[in-house]
Amino acid sequence: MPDSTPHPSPLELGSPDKTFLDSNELILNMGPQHPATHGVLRVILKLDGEKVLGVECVIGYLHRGVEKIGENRTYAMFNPYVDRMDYVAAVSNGLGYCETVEKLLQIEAPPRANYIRVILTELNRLASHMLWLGTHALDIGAMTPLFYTFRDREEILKIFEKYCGARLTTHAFRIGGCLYETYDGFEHDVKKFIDFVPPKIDEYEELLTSNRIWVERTKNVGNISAADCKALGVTGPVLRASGVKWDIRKALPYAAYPDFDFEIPVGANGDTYDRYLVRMQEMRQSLRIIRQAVEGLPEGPIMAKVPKVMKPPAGEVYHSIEAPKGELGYFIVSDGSTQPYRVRVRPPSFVNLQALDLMVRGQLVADVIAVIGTLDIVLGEVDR
Amino acid sequence: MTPVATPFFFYFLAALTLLSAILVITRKNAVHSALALILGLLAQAGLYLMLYAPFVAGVQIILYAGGIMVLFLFVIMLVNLERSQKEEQFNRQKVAGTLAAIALGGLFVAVFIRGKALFPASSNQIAEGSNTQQVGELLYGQYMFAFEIASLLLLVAIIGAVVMAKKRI
Amino acid sequence: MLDYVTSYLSSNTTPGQAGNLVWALIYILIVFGGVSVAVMAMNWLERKALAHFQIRLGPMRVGPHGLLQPIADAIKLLTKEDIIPERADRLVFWIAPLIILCASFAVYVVIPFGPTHAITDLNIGILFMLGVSSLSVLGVVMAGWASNSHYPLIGSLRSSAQMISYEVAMGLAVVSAILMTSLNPSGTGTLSMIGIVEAQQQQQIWYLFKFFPLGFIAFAIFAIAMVAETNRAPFDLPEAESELTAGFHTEYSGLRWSLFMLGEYAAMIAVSSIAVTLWLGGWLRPFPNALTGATWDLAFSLFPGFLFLSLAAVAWVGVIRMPKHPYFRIQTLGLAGFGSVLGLIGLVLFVPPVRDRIQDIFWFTAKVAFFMYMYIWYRATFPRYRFDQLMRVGWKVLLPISLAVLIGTAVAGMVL
Amino acid sequence: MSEETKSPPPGSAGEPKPAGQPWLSPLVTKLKTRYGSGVLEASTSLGQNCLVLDSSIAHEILNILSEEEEFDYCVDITAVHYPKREKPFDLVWILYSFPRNQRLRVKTMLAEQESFPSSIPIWSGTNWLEREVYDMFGIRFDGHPDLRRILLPEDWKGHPLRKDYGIIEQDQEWVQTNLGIESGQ
Repeated sequence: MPDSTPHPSPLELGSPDKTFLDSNELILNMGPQHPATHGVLRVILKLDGEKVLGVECVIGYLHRGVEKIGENRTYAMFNPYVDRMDYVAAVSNGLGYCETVEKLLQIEAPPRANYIRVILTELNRLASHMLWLGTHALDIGAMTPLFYTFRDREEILKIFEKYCGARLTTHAFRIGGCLYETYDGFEHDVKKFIDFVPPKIDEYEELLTSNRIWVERTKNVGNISAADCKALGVTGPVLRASGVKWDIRKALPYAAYPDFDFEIPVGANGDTYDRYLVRMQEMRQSLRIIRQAVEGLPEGPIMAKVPKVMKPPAGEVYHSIEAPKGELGYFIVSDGSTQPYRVRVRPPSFVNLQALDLMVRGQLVADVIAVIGTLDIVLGEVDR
Repeated sequence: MTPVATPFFFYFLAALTLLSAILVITRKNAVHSALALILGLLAQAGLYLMLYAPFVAGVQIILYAGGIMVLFLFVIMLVNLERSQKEEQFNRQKVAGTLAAIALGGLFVAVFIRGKALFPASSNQIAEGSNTQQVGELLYGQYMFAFEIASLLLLVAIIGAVVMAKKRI
Repeated sequence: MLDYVTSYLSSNTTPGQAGNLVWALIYILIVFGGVSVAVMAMNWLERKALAHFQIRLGPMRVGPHGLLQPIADAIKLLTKEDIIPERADRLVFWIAPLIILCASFAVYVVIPFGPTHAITDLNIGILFMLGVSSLSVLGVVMAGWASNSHYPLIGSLRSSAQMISYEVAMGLAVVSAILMTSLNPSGTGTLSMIGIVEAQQQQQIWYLFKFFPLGFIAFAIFAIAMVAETNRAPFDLPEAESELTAGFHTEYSGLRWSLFMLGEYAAMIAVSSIAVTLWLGGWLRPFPNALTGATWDLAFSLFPGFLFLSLAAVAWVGVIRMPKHPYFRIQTLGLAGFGSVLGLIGLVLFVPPVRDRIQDIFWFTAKVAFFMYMYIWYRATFPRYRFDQLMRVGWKVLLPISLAVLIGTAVAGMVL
Repeated sequence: MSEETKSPPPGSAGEPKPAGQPWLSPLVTKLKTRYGSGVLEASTSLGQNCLVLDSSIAHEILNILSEEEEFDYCVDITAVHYPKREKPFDLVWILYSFPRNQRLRVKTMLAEQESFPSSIPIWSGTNWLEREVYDMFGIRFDGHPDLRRILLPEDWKGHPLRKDYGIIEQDQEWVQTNLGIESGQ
């Protein structure tokens, strides 16, 4: 990529023996306990006054060895573990894992299961984006949207709870389809929800979209070009805000997505404001998908024929889905036994977080907060 | 308004001024020195008030205690304190300095004793309540030219400071 | 001695001007006590109002509708362990909150709650206020430095830069209001706080509307600058909790932290008082020109009493709506007691001597309360400015406009 | 549960042989004509294309894939450990091409202690991915500017995703010195 910025070299973090009046440099440690790092992210900032000369992320505080666990559990046993990675979008994690194993087993989930999967995944995307919006706005100082988004996210979690009994780490899907049939009134609940949400999204936008301070805080902050995005492997709304119309749901469709009509919102400048707009549009598109899915929900079985003991033939497969944060991929190597020989998770947050350094160089401390927020990372997924 | 306990307040403020002035030069920690200086300036503002010059007192607080000293503190706080603590407090000229100070003090005392006739105590009582107006009239009337010249000088100084401090303009 | 005390009542000036020490002391106690209570009330009100902006309930547990929450908070803060960081400069760490507290409370010496309801009336009143309130920058800088930690240091650098910058625009806006006082029949202006309000009375116009829109612009500049001056949202960068945890008072806890809070809220009330005095006619009742005559005067003087009665009615409605369950008995009794006290105050306010003496204070407080509500509203609505944007607004927007307004006011004063 | 309890993997080299068909495409032909036997295998299984390359030319081919074949997005880098094999590590790149909308898996085999040139000059986003591979498997990347552990503490001993690292194994010493507790394992 000749037109992309070369990745900046790592910081030389010596202890500053001079005061910053002499050297103009100040090392500021942000986290792992800090209100705006969205978990246990530690960011070491090298500052010139308030200007950022470079950042270094220290991660791994939440490392649980998910991949190692995967090698030591059967395929079905590992399924609940993936929910614990991106815990605000647990349904997406589960979908990705189940589809990957299904691919390995060469089975396909029945259409009804696929529709239910799409409904729940898109609801989860909404929940994830709402959480992102609330915390991002709070980071920039707007307190109120947080409570509005939590109010509306609650409705989604209620649907999850009614469907599978859990609100956050749902474990909603099983390899081969869904374990649970929809409860009575599921369609009614979902329809009610998709009628209820659009005015609420308008409400968030009213508070933020044309708010002068919001615009000033987000426009031209944390810019990243499309070329840089591709070179760094940044995906999801961040990539789309840079103007690349790429969404795995369209590019390499999975589940029941080919059946639905929706658009991929893209931005132009790749700044924080565009990412905000893209995610807001994505929320509306998700509602569109949910409406189509719930109206066209087919009858039929919800579980494919899956062997009692899952022994996929030896081989390997990579499959990825469009998680709310970007491309969530699973690479599974099977040796023909009941346990995967190797499970690799390609976490979107981990790869996206890498772009932080590039995005904040030359900007101010306050922008670091805005950019961490706009990258929408979940440390459970970064560290796994 | 009848003044209350005037001698007490005068001696109190005067002592405070002197004490803080001494603290300014004896503290090793530069920040403490600056704080002592602020205390001294505030005490001085109190003295101005006692002289029925509230405007001068107010300006003293706003400009010196509030404005200039904050900038002072700013600079001092960013200087490496550990190094300055290790440095010697007084250099070799301290004997000469003390002598000069004593001489100056002697001069003041001599003037005070000998020249009592020159400075009659509280001879001109300024009408209370119009002090600010009088200051204004003097500044913008009689001393207009000098006042404007001084402002011009300050303006030049500000521009000069900006030019010198900024790396690129 | 008794004569000394009673002689003041007929003097019709502030105790400071009358030189009456006893009454001055009483006034000081009343004002400082009142401000402290107002700060506590503001604390409760802010949490409550902010909660309702954000579809929450806010404090509900301590007392009916959390009315006793500030007291519980105060007890918690007073009994909390007092931590001084190991490598902090203990002396400076100690003094910093005191300076902020003193600076924001000293301002109240000259605030006129009524023509005679001020501790004293200084010849340089407004200058004194600006001067003393600017001293709180010192406290901020000292707190940040003494903590010997990066976040407080950056926070204090930010906030002192911010306070100094906005003082300039604020001062110029104030000057343009003072310029208007010189249009009095007497021909000379005044810096005295009481004098400024009286000038508005004589000119029969609040300076907000004088030379419209000049007065209004100056007021708007002041209203923006005062939010920045008190480090409140959307200019709360020094305390930007998402970046600098708590800014200059990150390392403070317990009592000393509560002194910072007390100072901050007292300063908010103080600057609002300046705005009210300079532009909103201080203690003057609304519509002094449109609704004149003895009947209207009487009607407006009854207003405070009615307000308190209606507040009492709200409290009593709450009592009636309380669930009839033994668990809620204490809550219900508390609310009923509160309502009764409010009602009693309302009734007392109808007594003619009280009514005449209190209505100035009432209108002044009501106007200040409006500003305090605006503070809460800003906090609920606006995101936070970034530091460079904040400086840009201060120096490149507010300062030129306020200069232009100042010149405009001078020209208008000469021509009109 | 360590690898002893696992059923022995089929295949003589200890590698599960994927049941894939040969993958025929202009790209493979081009690479095969240019590098001959360096392209060990080009297969497609479960609808996914895979290239197995010799480690000596793999870096060069990655370069070609990026520059000439428009694989402009390196999705992931990971490794698989086959302890019984002669060259025990599979280094896997998952590539994607935006213009072609095509995914490609590139594999190469590395011996113990063998290092591999870093792909950062090709895709700058591989920085952390390579660090993670180093952290988990101990595979070194030449020319990586900052090859440190990323998820585990810097002075941790062992590479946990190797098959000889048991699921409950821990760096007891590290836990004791840094956390001050006996590890509960």
